[in-house]
Amino acid sequence: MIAKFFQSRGARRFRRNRIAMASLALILIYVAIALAIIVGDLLTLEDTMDRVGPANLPGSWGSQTTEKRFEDIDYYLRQVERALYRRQAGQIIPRRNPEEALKELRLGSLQAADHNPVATRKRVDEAVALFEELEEYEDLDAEPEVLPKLEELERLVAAFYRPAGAMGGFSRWLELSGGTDRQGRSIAIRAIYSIKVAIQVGLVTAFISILVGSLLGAAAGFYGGWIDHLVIWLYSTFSSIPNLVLLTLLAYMFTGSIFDGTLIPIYVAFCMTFWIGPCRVIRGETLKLRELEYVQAATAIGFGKFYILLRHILPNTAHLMFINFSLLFIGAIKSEVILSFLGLGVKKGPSWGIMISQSGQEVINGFFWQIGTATALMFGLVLAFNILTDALQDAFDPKHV
Amino acid sequence: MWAYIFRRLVYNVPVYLGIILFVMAALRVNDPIWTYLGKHATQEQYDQFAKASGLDKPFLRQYFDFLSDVVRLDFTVESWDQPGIQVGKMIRAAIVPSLALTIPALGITSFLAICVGLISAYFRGRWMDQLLVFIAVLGMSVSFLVYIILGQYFGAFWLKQHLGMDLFAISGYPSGGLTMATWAYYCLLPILISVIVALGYDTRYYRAVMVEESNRDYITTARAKGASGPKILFVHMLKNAMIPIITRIMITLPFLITGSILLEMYFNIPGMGRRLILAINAKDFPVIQAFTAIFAALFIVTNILTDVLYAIFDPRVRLQ
Amino acid sequence: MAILQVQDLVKHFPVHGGFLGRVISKVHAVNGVSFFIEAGEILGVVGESGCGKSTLGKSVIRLLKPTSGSILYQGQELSTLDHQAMMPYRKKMQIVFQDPYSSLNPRMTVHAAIAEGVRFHGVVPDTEIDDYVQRLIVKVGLQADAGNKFPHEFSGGQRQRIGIARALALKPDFIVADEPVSALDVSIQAQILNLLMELKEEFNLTILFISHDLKVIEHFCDRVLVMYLGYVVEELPCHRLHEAALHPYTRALLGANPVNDPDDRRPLAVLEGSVPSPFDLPPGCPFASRCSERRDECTIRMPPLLSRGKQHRIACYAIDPITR
Amino acid sequence: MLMTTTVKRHLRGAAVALTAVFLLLTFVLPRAHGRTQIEPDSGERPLKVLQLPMRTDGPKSLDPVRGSTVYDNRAASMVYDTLVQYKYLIRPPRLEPSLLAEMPTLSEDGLTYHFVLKPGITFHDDPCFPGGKGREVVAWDVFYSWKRMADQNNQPKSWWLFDNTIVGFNRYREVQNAAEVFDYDAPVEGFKVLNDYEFTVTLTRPIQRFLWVLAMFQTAVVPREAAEKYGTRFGRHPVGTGAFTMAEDDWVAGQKMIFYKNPGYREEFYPLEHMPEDEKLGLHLAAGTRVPIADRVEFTMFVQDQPMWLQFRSRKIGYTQIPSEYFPKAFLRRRQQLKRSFREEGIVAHAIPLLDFIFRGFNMKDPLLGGYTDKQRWIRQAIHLAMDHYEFNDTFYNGLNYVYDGPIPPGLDGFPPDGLSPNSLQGPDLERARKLMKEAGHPNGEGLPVIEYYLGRGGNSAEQAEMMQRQLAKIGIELNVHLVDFSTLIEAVNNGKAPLFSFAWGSDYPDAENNLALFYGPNEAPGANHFNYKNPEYDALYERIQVMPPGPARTVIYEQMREIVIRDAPYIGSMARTRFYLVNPWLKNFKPSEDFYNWVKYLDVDDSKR
Amino acid sequence: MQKPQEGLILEVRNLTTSFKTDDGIVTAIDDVSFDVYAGETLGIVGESGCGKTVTSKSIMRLLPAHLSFLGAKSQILFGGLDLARISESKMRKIRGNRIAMIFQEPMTALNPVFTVGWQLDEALKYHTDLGRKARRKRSMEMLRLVEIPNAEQRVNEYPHQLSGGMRQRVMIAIALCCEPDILIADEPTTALDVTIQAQILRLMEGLKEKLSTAILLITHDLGVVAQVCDRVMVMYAGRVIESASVREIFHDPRHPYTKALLGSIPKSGGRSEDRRLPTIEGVVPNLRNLPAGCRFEKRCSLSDKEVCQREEPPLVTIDGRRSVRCHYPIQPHQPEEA
Repeated sequence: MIAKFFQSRGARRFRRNRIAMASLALILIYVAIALAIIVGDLLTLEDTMDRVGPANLPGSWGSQTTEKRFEDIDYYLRQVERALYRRQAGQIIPRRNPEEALKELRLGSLQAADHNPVATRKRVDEAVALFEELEEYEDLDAEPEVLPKLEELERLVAAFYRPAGAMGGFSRWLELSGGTDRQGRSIAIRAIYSIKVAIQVGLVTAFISILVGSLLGAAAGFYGGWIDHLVIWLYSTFSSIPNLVLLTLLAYMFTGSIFDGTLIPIYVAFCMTFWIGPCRVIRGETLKLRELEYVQAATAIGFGKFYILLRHILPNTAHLMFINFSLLFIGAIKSEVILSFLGLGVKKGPSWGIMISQSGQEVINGFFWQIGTATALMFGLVLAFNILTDALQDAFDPKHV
Repeated sequence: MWAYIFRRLVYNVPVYLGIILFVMAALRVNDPIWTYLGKHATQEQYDQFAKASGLDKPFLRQYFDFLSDVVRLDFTVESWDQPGIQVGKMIRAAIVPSLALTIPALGITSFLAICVGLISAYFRGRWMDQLLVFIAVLGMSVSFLVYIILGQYFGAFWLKQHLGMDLFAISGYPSGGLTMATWAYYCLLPILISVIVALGYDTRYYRAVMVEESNRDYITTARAKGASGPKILFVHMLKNAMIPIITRIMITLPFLITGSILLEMYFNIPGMGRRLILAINAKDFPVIQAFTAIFAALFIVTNILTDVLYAIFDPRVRLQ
Repeated sequence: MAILQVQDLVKHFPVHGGFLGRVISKVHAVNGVSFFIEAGEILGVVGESGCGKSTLGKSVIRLLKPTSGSILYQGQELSTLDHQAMMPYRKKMQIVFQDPYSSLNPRMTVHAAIAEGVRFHGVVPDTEIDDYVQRLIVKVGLQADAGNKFPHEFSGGQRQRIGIARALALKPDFIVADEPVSALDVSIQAQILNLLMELKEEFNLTILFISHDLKVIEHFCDRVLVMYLGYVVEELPCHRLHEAALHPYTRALLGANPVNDPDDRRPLAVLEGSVPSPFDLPPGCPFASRCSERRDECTIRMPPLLSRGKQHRIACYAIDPITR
Repeated sequence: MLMTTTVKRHLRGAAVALTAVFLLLTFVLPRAHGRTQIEPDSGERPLKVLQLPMRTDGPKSLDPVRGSTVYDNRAASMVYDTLVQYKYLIRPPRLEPSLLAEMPTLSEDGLTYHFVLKPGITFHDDPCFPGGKGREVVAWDVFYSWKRMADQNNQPKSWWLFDNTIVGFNRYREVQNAAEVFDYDAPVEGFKVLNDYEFTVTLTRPIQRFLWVLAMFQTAVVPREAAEKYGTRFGRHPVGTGAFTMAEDDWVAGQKMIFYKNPGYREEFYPLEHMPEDEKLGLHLAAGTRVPIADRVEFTMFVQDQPMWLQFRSRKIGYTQIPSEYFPKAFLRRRQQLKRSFREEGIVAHAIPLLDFIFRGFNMKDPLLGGYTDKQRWIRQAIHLAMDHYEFNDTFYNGLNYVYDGPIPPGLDGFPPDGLSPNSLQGPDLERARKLMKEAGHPNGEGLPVIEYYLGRGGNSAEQAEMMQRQLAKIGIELNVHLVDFSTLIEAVNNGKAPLFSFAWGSDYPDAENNLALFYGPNEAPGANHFNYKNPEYDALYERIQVMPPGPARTVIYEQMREIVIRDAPYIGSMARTRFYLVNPWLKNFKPSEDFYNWVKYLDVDDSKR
Repeated sequence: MQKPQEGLILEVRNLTTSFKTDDGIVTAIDDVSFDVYAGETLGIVGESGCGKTVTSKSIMRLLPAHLSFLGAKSQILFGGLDLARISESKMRKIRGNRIAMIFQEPMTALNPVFTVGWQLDEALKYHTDLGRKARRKRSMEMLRLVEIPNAEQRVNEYPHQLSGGMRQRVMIAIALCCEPDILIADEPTTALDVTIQAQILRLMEGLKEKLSTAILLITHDLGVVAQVCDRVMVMYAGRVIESASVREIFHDPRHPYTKALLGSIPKSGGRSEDRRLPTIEGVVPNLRNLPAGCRFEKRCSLSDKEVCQREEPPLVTIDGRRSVRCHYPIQPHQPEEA
């Protein structure tokens, strides 16, 4: 059926639309990344939770104040210090086996450059001395002699670390390309990992909603009678409750249940509202199709109603399913953001919604990296789907340009 | 005609019952009483409260009790979260702020979107149309929340901080009566943001409507009569497009009340949406239920109103 | 022997409305039509749009459930059969539709569309289906490779051939052809009419041929029923159409039909008056409002369809009773 | 079918009617809202108007017995007075008489308090009084107000304050609640009215917290006339003796509350006593000024931090608690000092350490994590040691929190020096944690199932949970996080469904006993002992301190109890928050406190600095 | 045979119209030329897709401007103007005024939300200086002219309240209200029942006489052509293949297609026994993929493989007044009158 579908005139018209094909390619890239994360361990949940550096580091090509640079250096330095010393009863005392601690020291793909505690301690002392010297200045941004000293300190501290592995340099660049969030986690990694969540949420909710919506819609339109009344009642009821309110209510229903921490509550909440769209459209289309002569011809041959529904009605609503699928996909991704803002979204791991709603507070501090990166990645996917939807509508449903 | 309206009302009764049934059931999935009672609560207090609020009764009993309240228009139940306030009063107080925000937003959006949709349909297939469609798609691809966050930052804070223009309030709502000036100061920014957000969707919708109309034979007839482009657009097409336009606006109308939840939350505007979300968060039962009842009624009234408006705008539609 | 005998067939469509959507009126699509078809005969049904001819055709093969009346097919009463009991007759009675675009499922190949029913009814053993379908495809004049194509790859005339093949695939005895050529251009129309004629001869079919085009009916059919607003007003053999037709409506139809001869320019017969609404038919003859020979009784009672010689029946008070 | 003109006219009529109904529903009905604002007649002095924030969607009720949240108290403190109050400028907090003429005196046996009211204190003018004129407060009003806490009809949330405290009060509560009508005139053995101004209260045993309780707004004095006239609406129509009044319509729920100066407020003056450091901010200058100073106080509620911050920066509100997200914007983090640009604007910062006990609790009845054997204890201790509170502190609290050992918050008796106990379990000490895990039989977490971790939704709790997951993963412990709303959290804790949960306890009064009660066996869930901790030794000590007066002897027992709890580790802790306030230059006399709320009356405005 | 009357009013020369489609440019009509004289009825006949409607819409310039274009050599000369080249605003003054048009589907061609009167009035408003009352009067006159009973009532009704025949009358009234020189009727009766068709045809005939308007009648129904046209132009696959007076076309067709087409219509009256119709086998060539030679070659029974496949025949004028596009036109039954 699908192979045949691709030979249809609509599909050919679609294939000729270059921007749409580019969008499709972009979507496939996103899907590939999501698959690579789900199946191939491209990124793990731990990667998104790892600290890669100081908090609120701007992205690769961002600039920052001297004060912030100093704070960042402070962070890097403290990590090394911590591997060498520990607090006990108010005292700072050297660790018993600092080699282990140095081996364990990681900041994302960075690791300690030197596992020799003696040499490291010596250099740490040197750095701390310079650090304390700089700390004396009240306003680092204002004093001109600060900069060379700070650069010197940065060099000293940078020497403590080296990127791990063959791809280390690239990994480090990628980690920092979008900056870091409040917890010092890589924004880029989190935003990329969020692709998985978005694709999962989008695919599952769109798929289930289409399935349920189409079946109900087709059954209602085709059989009529009490089935039709029931389906109409169901969707009138659900659509009369404001979407967001319904989502909130449903999300609340699930909190504390065994599904906590999974995406299932989100799937259910979305599907509860999303099936209405396709259901209405498919019902309308079915009402139209069932009067068509080929359906009557099938009746004349003697086929049962269910067979006709399955073989003659549903396949001919495929284009609407495609279009609705694409619409719902967008809807799911965008609703996830809102739900996350209300604290009801994804519970485990990052998502664009979580990133955007968290960034609301950073924006006011002039830190746009988190909102920017998350929005950019989300924008790419949603735009691609929007264009795809348009193209699908153009190709298959020329009436509704 | 009146028989028709009455019949529609009767038809909508099951829907109405369904909405209330669903919301009431959803609210009871998790036990709401502990929230209300707070950190020093005891089982004894719990039982006492359950009894006082009627939550210990069988669900169906609660359902019919509530329905009877609704039928008697009795919204004198007090809020749990704000003891001492009757839910009816609470809802009434939230209506004006909601409408001050949403009616202008709907008006401006619809007006702009219809104009842009007309222009786009008129230039269908040419660069102008493609540009407008592309902008609409771009605009639709960014999350509402991003608009709000950046809109508030740049529209209010940045303007004031860097250009010294105190045009818009950062958040809040005038405590006294609403005047033109206070309205503009407090509500205009959220309105603008919601217009920008909604414009993409509405433009595309109205464009599709207009394109569909522009393909109709009567347009060719009008051109064959010698009608000019604008005449066709604003006279022939627009009047025919009134049905989908009315549908769109009327469908939006009941949702106006709750539609701007995010804006109201972010801008601290005490409208219905914010009230409702706060109530949901606080599991403020009486308020959520009353909201649902009123909203559903409004929904049904607008549905019927839509049909009546159809009959006015489209001579082909007869109510029977 | 008559293969099909229809008695007093009535089909009303309810119209819902009023308080709580009860039935407020009915569309009187077919009002007590009786006729018969001999095996191997082509019976034409002619009439203007909305006269109920399509409803009649669909009711006869039970695509629609008749409101009342009897349909005797090879001695079997069909009007009361349920879905299962109807099954053997589905195979024997098929239909060809008017619209070559909506009559084929756009998602099914030609082969699949034809084979579907063959497999369902077990017309031939499963292993022979492919061959059987292929033979049919060639038989209706399509190219041999047509089976793997989709409907949109064909022109209107070709699609109509597919529709005919689908109907014939079940080896039916009886076919309702519901305006099979109305949507086609004249040159294609001739092709299809010829094809139908050939197939009729070859498969010994009986055809109920519905059309609004009197010329096509006259050319193609043996006998014709003239319908007006759900009633048969006249029935007569086609070869005597011009000289024997007596009913004012039949005459008007004949007169309004433009003749393909510029030398034969005559003022086209024009009917005055308006067509009554099928929602509330007035009592009496439905044509009375436009009839030039209307009499008082016409508006009171529908005239009965009375025989007027061999194979000729007519329902009109104005026709001289002596000649009946 | 023809549509006749009449039909059309009908249609139009119907549409108009329906539209009218719709508009009526939406526009006309809400007209009741909004009242004309009172402006003083005196045109001479400009009105002193204070705009202050409230970081919540607002209080729920101003009825003292119903309120339980900080915000309820804060708003109630505007309109009500308690018998005693905290001294405004003195730290650590000390009590002074408010409605009383002098501090109450205690009898020899330590059981009977003798109170004397200031004469001439009147309630706000209100229609509930004859002639609308507020009447004088008498001793009887105090008992009436307290009895309201026993009346279940009021849905009081604070009965625990008086539970088992006053002779005969518990019995009175039982009898009256069981009776048809709750009789406020029925006597309570421990309450004695001597005359209009003098009364005594007899306690069941010497209870140290009693005077602290009298400074809490749950015990504020309310007039019977108002409480009875307004019923449940009383919570929105407060009538008290406080420095400010509020009309019902001036409270837009979730939005705004406007208070007006109480013109009939008793003679009270800005305090003469102050701390030395107050002079730097000029807080001593207003000494002796008649309070309240402001004519009108407007509270704006903020649910989001961003708008509050922006409002503060636009100088629209007088002060703000600085949300942690904005801390780096205003503070040089490394020096914990306000940035120069802010200082130049005239903004002043205050740091207030809170009596906070932020912890993660174990359910001691849990078969895995609970229990009192060594192995069970080691697992808990290992978890404790693996947690890096400093990273939490750095990330979420800008390093401003106080990480300490034990359940007693800093600043109270029993707090260990430097916050470090000899048995400290402060992490991160992965070495020790791993060793303990090994000894407990779960090297590297082997054999331990996933731990279900419950915490309240909101704020950055999701992020905090992620950090905790990451930290515990280092010793091989896996958490399954349940972010739930408060009701579900309480329910899960009370049913013992949550083996590990996050909680915070803010002290109700500045005494460690309040916190130590959390581990008292008889208080087990659904009581305040959410841990279901039960240790006979501990319980015995607790019962002892309840009747002990403050002093070194009691402090020693506090320390003993602290160490018992640290050893048994029914919780992972602890942190106390420090709250930073930024004050705009136009707000004068502001010295924030988190322990008491009735300081608004001391505030002044300098409009020239707006 | 009727002689073409004096007074050439429309001259179409080399009209070529192409469309931009997804599959590239498709030329729908190719090099179409014809004349229209005052007071005559010119029929354009052909099967669906042959370019009849495109021809009429090209003359009216009603095709979407951004999707279609006329060939460089195309000329539509009307009243001293070349309609192919004048501005849109000038064209607007001609449309509905001097050239008017009626369409196949009277239901959809009328604007459903305006009254009949309004729609009549609109045309008058654009093209006349009449005042409101005068326009109203004129509207009523027009409705009466097209024999609409109860014009006073009908004028306030909406299209859906009228029957199909009535709607087409209204369309005609709108088209004729400015007394155009040419009325283009694009399949005006196809959607109507025969009895109604007869009414409309008779009406048009009568009006032509009364108003001496030239009619360009586009139809696929040869019966209609035979009954009302003076001259006929036969089109096939975007080309004019034959053009002659109506009698010549019916009695003496020269192009094999014309002849075959006439033959394939079931004859009224005398019916042959075997009931087989002469047919044209095959299908119309796709406009996207036209053969190099004669477009009818594949279906032609007389075609010469060589010449006909190789080159397309030119439109040749015979006898000075009729023309045919065929390499091997059918020889006349009777010798021409010298």
